[in-house]
Amino acid sequence: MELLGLFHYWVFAILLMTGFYAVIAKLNLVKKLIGLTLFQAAVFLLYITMGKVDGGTAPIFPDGTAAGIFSNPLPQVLILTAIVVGISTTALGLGIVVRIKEEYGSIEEDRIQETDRR
Amino acid sequence: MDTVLDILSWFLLVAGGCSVLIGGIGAVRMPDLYTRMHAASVTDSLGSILVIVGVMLQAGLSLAAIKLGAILLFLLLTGPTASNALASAALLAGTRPFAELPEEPEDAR
Amino acid sequence: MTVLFGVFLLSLLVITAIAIVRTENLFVAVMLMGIASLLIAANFFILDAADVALTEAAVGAGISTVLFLSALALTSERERSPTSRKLLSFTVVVVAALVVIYATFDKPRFGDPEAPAQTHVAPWYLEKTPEYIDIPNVVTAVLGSYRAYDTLGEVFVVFTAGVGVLFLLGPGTGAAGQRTGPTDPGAGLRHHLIPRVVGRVLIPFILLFGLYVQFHGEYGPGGGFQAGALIAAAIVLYALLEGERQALRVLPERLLVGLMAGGALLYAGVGIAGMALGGNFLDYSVLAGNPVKGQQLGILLIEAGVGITVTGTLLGIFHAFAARER
Amino acid sequence: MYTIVTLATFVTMGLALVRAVLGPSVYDRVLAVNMFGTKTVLLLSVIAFLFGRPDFLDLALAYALINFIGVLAVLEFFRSRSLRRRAERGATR
Repeated sequence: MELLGLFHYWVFAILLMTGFYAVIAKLNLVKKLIGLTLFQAAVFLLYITMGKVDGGTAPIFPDGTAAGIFSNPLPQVLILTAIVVGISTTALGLGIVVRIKEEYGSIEEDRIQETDRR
Repeated sequence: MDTVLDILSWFLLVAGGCSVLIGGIGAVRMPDLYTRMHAASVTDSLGSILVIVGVMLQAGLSLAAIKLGAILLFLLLTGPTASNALASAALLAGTRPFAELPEEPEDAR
Repeated sequence: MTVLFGVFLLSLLVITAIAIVRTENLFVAVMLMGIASLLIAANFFILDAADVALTEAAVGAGISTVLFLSALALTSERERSPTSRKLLSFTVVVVAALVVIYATFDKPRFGDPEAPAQTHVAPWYLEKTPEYIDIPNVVTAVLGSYRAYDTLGEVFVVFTAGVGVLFLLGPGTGAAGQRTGPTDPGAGLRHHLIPRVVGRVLIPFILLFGLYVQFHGEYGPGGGFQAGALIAAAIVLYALLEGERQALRVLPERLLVGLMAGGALLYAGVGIAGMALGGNFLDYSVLAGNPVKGQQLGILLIEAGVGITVTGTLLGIFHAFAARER
Repeated sequence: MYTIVTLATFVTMGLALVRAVLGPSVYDRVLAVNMFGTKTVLLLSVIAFLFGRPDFLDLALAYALINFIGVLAVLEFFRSRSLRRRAERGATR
């Protein structure tokens, strides 16, 4: 049970590195952005995991008073805004990729560099 | 009265769970796209009805029951529509059903 | 039991993530991202973060898939180049993962109420919210009042990202408009009768639900970010069904830019109004005679500002991508 | 009792994921995503009761309403792709 309590953090590590692998090893720019989104999701999960309290419930008072155990609201606030910011910045990244495709005719990193060298 | 409702809702929940599970197995085991779609969508709607009505009986007359009713309504509206849209897209793109008889004329569509 | 549910969902999430990275078909990767988003939302829900789960649902189920698919339509669906420096990257990633996993052994156990994160400011927020702000949803209270500076910053980041996309893909940039094919991809799914009928039934309900989430955010899960994404999703659905041009006729580009800027200005304006009435920037207590009422009014107004900006930005981004396609 | 339904839904989610990863055609994957969405709605509604917070059904309602958009987006993607391909073929001829 003690080790199972760390499972969430291990998944965070694996997810983080899976996303990172896509960013550094894949040459396709859209795939890199997908990797970045996974990376983001891993960080979101880490924050929310840290806010969980045993036996707690969501920090919305059922009867208007603070009686009972509640999970930590602070990481939830940070991640709530981060999700919407994340999709906006991903859209910005996709916009840049679309423009690169129009200018270079490709979204593969190696071909773009080849075009640049010429 | 409460016991009767409880037993009824448990029965519905278990039946719904089985139905959901069967749909999942069907979606993996069936031989081609259309049969898989059939397995998934039929038990999708049946499973949703059973599970959500089962939960509704537990909720009793409350706001939660109304919300569950809305969820069920929208699931029943969108689920079959999505299946229909997907099947027609697949058919137009040229995926032929597995069980099609060989003597059927090519242009029968 | 929560732990076991979490373990199961997270294992599925890891499988999905690995499949996303392995596949070479980008369309498949986007579909699997949809599954990953559902799994993440379910996980957030199990970890007691109802607000966050609702945000992930509103953003991940509709908008994110639509944006990635329009980007794929404009670029390509397949990865053409092979993976580069595979062994080196793999080694780096595995070593880094092992280091992070080694570091987790020093972390407090999952759900530990004595963990440092739980013992400093969080109890204060939970304890004082009924007294200072008197709304049941502490997440909204922290978002709208205690940490309103943060949220203002995030709203301006969303706004800036939207402006950036409009600069990159807006009218008059690059090769847009030169590709005039014989077909009309802007027509949407007009000829698909059944989806169209059902979709048209759904749109008002999504809008209604969006407004409910916006104004019920003080009492249940919800708020401006979620509502903005939901309302944007409803309009995107309209654009998919009736064609993107028809949607632009209903909500013209100018109006969307106005919404983007207007929401952020409303937010900042509430802060300045607080200063004008003798308080600090974004201190709502002075907005009404009773400080608690003032806080509630301030949160209502800034949540509206957030909702307006998010709706405008997401729709502006969607139209910028869709306009490239035709 | 909720636990049984939750477990059945979990297993079905796993099976849908198998279908999504295996494919083989893109339509199979769309089907799997759609199925996954419905299962998530059921899971969230049941878990809301299992945890004793039925006021959180909003989340399941949100998914029930907007899961549809994803499927329509895919449909529109296929449609515009086939139009584009036809136009390209016409141009090269």
